[in-house]
Amino acid sequence: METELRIGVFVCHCGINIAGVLNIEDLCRYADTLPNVAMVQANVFTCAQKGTSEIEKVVKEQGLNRVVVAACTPRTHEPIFRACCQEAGINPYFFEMVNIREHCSWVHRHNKVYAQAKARDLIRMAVARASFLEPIGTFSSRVEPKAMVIGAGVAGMTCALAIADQGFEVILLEKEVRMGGLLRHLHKIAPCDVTASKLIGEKVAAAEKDDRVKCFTSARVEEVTGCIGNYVVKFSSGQESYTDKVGVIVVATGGVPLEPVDLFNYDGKRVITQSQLEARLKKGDIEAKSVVMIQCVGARIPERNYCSRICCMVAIKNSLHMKKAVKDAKVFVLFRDIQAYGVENEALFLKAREEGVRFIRYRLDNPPVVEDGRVRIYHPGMGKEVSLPADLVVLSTPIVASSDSEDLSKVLKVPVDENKFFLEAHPKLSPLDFATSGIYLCGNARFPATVREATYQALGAASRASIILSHDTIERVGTVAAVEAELCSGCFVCVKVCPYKVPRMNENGKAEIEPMQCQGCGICVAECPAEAIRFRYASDEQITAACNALHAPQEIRSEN
Amino acid sequence: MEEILTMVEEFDRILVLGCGGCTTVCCAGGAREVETLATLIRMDRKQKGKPVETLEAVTELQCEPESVKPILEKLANQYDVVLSMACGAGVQTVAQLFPNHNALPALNTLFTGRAEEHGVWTENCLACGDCVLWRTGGICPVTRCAKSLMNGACGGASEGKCEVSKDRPCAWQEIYHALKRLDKLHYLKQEPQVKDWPVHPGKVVREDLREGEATRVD
Amino acid sequence: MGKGVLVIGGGIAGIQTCLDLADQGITVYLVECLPCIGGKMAQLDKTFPTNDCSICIMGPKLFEVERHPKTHLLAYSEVEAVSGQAGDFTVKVRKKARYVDEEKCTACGLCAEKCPVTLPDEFNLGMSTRSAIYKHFPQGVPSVYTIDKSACRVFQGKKCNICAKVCEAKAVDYEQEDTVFDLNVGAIIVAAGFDVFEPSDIKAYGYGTIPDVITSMEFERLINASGPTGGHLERPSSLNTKTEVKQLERRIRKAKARVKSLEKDGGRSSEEIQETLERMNERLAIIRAREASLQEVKEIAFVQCVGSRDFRYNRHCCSFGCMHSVKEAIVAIEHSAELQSTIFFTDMRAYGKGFHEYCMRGASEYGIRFVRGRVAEIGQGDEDRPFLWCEDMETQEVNKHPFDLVILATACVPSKGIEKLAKMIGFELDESGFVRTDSNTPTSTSANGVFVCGCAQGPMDIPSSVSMASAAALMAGRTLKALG
Amino acid sequence: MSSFEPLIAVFSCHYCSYAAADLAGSSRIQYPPNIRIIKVPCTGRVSANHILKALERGADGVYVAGCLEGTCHFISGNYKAQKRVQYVKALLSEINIEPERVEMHFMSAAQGSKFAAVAAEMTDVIKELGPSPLNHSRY
Repeated sequence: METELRIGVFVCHCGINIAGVLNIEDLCRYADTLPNVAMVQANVFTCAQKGTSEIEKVVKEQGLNRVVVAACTPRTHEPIFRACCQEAGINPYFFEMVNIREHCSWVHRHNKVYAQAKARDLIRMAVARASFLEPIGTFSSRVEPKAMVIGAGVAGMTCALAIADQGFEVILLEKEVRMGGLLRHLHKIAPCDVTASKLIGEKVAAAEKDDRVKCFTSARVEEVTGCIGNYVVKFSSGQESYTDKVGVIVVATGGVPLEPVDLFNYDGKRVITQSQLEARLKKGDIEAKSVVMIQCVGARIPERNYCSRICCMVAIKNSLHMKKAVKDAKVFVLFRDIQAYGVENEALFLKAREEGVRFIRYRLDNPPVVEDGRVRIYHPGMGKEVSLPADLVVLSTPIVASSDSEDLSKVLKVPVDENKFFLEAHPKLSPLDFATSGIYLCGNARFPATVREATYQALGAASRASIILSHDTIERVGTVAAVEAELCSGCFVCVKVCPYKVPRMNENGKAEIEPMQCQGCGICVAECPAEAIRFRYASDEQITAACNALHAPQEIRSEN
Repeated sequence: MEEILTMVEEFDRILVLGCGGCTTVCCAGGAREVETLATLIRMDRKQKGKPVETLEAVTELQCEPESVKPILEKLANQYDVVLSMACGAGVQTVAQLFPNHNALPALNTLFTGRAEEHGVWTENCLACGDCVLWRTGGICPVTRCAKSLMNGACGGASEGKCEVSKDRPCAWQEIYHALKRLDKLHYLKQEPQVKDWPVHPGKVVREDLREGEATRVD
Repeated sequence: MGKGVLVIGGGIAGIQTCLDLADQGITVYLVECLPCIGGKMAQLDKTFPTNDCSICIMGPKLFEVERHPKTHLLAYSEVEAVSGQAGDFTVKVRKKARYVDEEKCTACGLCAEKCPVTLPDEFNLGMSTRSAIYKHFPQGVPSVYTIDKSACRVFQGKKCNICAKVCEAKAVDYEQEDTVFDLNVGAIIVAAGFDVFEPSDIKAYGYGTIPDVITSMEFERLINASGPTGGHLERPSSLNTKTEVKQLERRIRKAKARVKSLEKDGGRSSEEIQETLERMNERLAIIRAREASLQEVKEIAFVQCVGSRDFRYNRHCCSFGCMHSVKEAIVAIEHSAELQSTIFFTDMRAYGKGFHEYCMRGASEYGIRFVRGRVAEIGQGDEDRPFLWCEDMETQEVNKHPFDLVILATACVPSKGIEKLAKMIGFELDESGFVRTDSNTPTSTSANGVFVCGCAQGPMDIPSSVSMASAAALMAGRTLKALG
Repeated sequence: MSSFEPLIAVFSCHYCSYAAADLAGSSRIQYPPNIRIIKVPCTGRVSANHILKALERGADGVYVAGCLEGTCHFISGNYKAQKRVQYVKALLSEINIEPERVEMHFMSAAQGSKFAAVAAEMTDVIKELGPSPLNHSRY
């Protein structure tokens, strides 16, 4: 199958990061003595353009079929060298990287002798492992040009309409009887004072009118199988249940305001929540002369250790509407930290103070006390307790994850964080993707967000989804496990042990692993009693070779 | 492990022979366990300064001579002893086929079990030869009742647990609930039945499958 | 849909929107005025709330922008004129000459070593020096060197050519000219980012006069491994002392050499050189004494809302200042355990995912002290260590706090090129100078077919910029489909 | 025997402990140079045989470094690894090799200092135990 093994070893100086501690020439001389090594080369910066083009040139000239690079961490630089091997014409997985920077020169600066011995061992183990590397191809599968959006609040609908606009069919599921989410109950939206119902009404109408968007209300997702490009989703809407194939899924299930049960003796009549105040403002039946709002009710406390981002702005908006609705009404806002970030929010915060809304700070360990008709609070400015007249007390409660977010996370096999909000792939650089490819998220389901943020997160998620839908096939790298039927004794161990429930028993009693679904962890490979599962990416032979090369027989360990 | 080490003490070339059938399914004698045992023996002997050479192989089904013969013939003179990781039947098949190599059992075959969960197997069938599961709602009193009573509970159970041990449910109470569920409670009212225990070692002959002409039955 | 999309600005927002478009099969032209892309995020050491090393998580994306078949990376270039309308814009782009052939340059760095010119390095905010031929930052993409025309001796008429001689790849080419060309695109995305507020306007804070008062960006460079001190945290005042010692030593060596050469050829009058030599030696002794007495940084102060939420400068809040300071306090304490950080703030704005918990951990595990109060004035106390006057709004006391280092969390102001772009392309700015958008269509500017994302639209943290970048990519793609 | 420098094999998972080793490197935390890291996609990939093989081929100690409980990228890989390490410890004591030579450790990608601490601690433990009985021939 393969002609004779010809391994190329490239040892990197990495400026002085490696060369400052390790003797590179000695490593090269040593590497040259190792079995199957056809060529050794050192260069100052292997990862720079000069280094990679050098590798390409040498691989072609010397006809190398394996490449070992001794430099820094593969976690960041492996893709670069894999691409370079590909361009040089060999399979990108005929490449093994050994870390002699973070794992050797940087951490053993003080005893160079042992660091040198360790580097030689690490290179020997990498060369041994490289001799058993196997080619890995990619395989592609068809992409179903259809998306599913779960949750039809402002985020879900914006996303669904955006994907439909890109020319793809969308299935839009809504748990409630009517679409619209939180906005249906709200009065006005800051800062541009659009009436909420008008805004959401337009979106609902557009969604219903657009024939590419199929809306299902009182719907629930029953089961999701398959993977990116072809998810098979079983869902029910009312009594009927459906099964459909979609390429991508967007989670926009939103969140709900916390019901502040027995906090500041909340009774829903005289002590209400912001959303109840909005409902009254919407109906216009409000005549309270003096209103006291309390921020961070049930938020930024050890049990709920997050700031819900938008309740300050909701309070400020409502305080302005209170001022307009009731002539010379007195409005107090008792806060811990006002989250009026950015340009618009700060401007609105300023406007509220100009309109005479009084902001008083309180500390978590000395909260205000709500009594009949008044609220007592220690005023830091005056250094003593004051009592504020309160016909109405409004509690700003945080947005919490909707109750069924955890069940949905089990069905979709995607994680939720400790506050039950969905956990994105990377908090900074991929905030709209899940770690599982092909599933995206936006809006309050990820974390509380203003309408503006929910809108651009929804458009962003639509963009991420369109990347997949705009191609009719999707490539997957073959770093997955595969069962060798003749060795398999059909014992179901792999079926039981796989955390993703991927292996299935096929009709002739042998286990089978669907390449598209396998995550490549190798748990089944190590558990299978018949050792019948091949794992080219980290095969038993490779690991055993590394173990065998742990200690070179002729080199006595204790020389120092 | 101690036992095995003493067993193979005097041999220098050991063939560790796994079986691809039941002992693989219950993770006792598959290719992985063969490798583990072989490594452990080598490590132990190396410690004692008496290095040993180990050979590792796995038969498809060690209780089937046709599957054992080719392997053992191929490795004919490379081993002095066979350390078999099959069930008792497998060990004896090897012993019969290759009398001049003794076949040593690496496993103590316990029971024909049922996998309750991955890694947990329980004894449910004693191969008593006279199955009563049809009238006990699928619960076998022979193995699940401590005293293997055939006709009802002994009465010593408390809160549904057998007097023998707290975490062992009383088989007959389970049988009662099962039959109630299947509303076959009348089975309990049948007159007591005597168990027709078979003679050991049992042997089954299927003339229709055997070689040679059929013996005439007139 | 033949036409592509123009993205102006190579920060994290520009990079994300460019990648999203390219992955959808749309051709993208990314224009960045600096020699390398990466923007402000590339200057950060770590990012909150995960403490990932900023350039490590950004590196792969930089590579992808350069390598993606659908992207045309136009670094060190500027947009000069824009005409046409949505679906059919003609954009005049000037690609400034690097005087280095991008194809040949292997970024080996030999030229920079040999270049005699040294001038302040903008990437390290002037705290370290670079040569006339330089690479913007080590991991920069495109990884090629650039000659700074204003500093290079060749362009001042002197005969130098050292870098051309030294360069093995023969990549240096002094005759290279700016190239100007037109691009025909269907949509434009403005991702011009923001600028850091210049705090020297606030006389009371003494920035510029007191060496140990620095901005948070400068602090990021100080603790960064590829920064001026290689990541070792040092007070700028001790940095200056050390550089002063080095310079003096170099001048003394030169003077000694001249004295020797003068004596050798006939002992002409070398007295006055002798005198300057003595004076320099005395000066050196004094500074050496001061250098010996420098101690490690023990106490750090973070002053929040410098130039933000302030009628005199910028009314708006910079959105990430609080979190930025908490992160820097944590990273500083990770560098040296016995360090104490104090943050002077008005509102602790930790509103994002995981932010509040991050601050709580900062307080409990890292012992960060939070003092609620606006810092009034910063002065220089004994041993010219900075001190600051502040009223603690919890206890109403006004007192003086001495520190080793004071870090100003400066405001986020619109980038200086945004007005020019706005006039050129014809989109409106809001009264704070950021790009005006409507909250229903958050990425659409007032000009049709022109979109915005990232801090060009308003101060925001990295996750919001990235999400908005994807949104802008979608809107641009939609314009192309409809009109392109 | 003070000059005895143990050789310790470490099975590190790509997402957590390998990243922790990188962080220990980038923060320049020094630790004894006795460990040799073998990278695996997940500690769940490490089987009992791999650990035994490492010991047989000259390692004086072996430890498997997986993700913190509940944060394994592959959900339960680290629990599987822990179970297998316990199994190997039981096997080792049956052929009277000190079970302390094999250990399971958990750390997150952000715990560079913990990676270094574990490396140092394991080196001391193995130094205490002396060379592995399998390697007597070498001393």
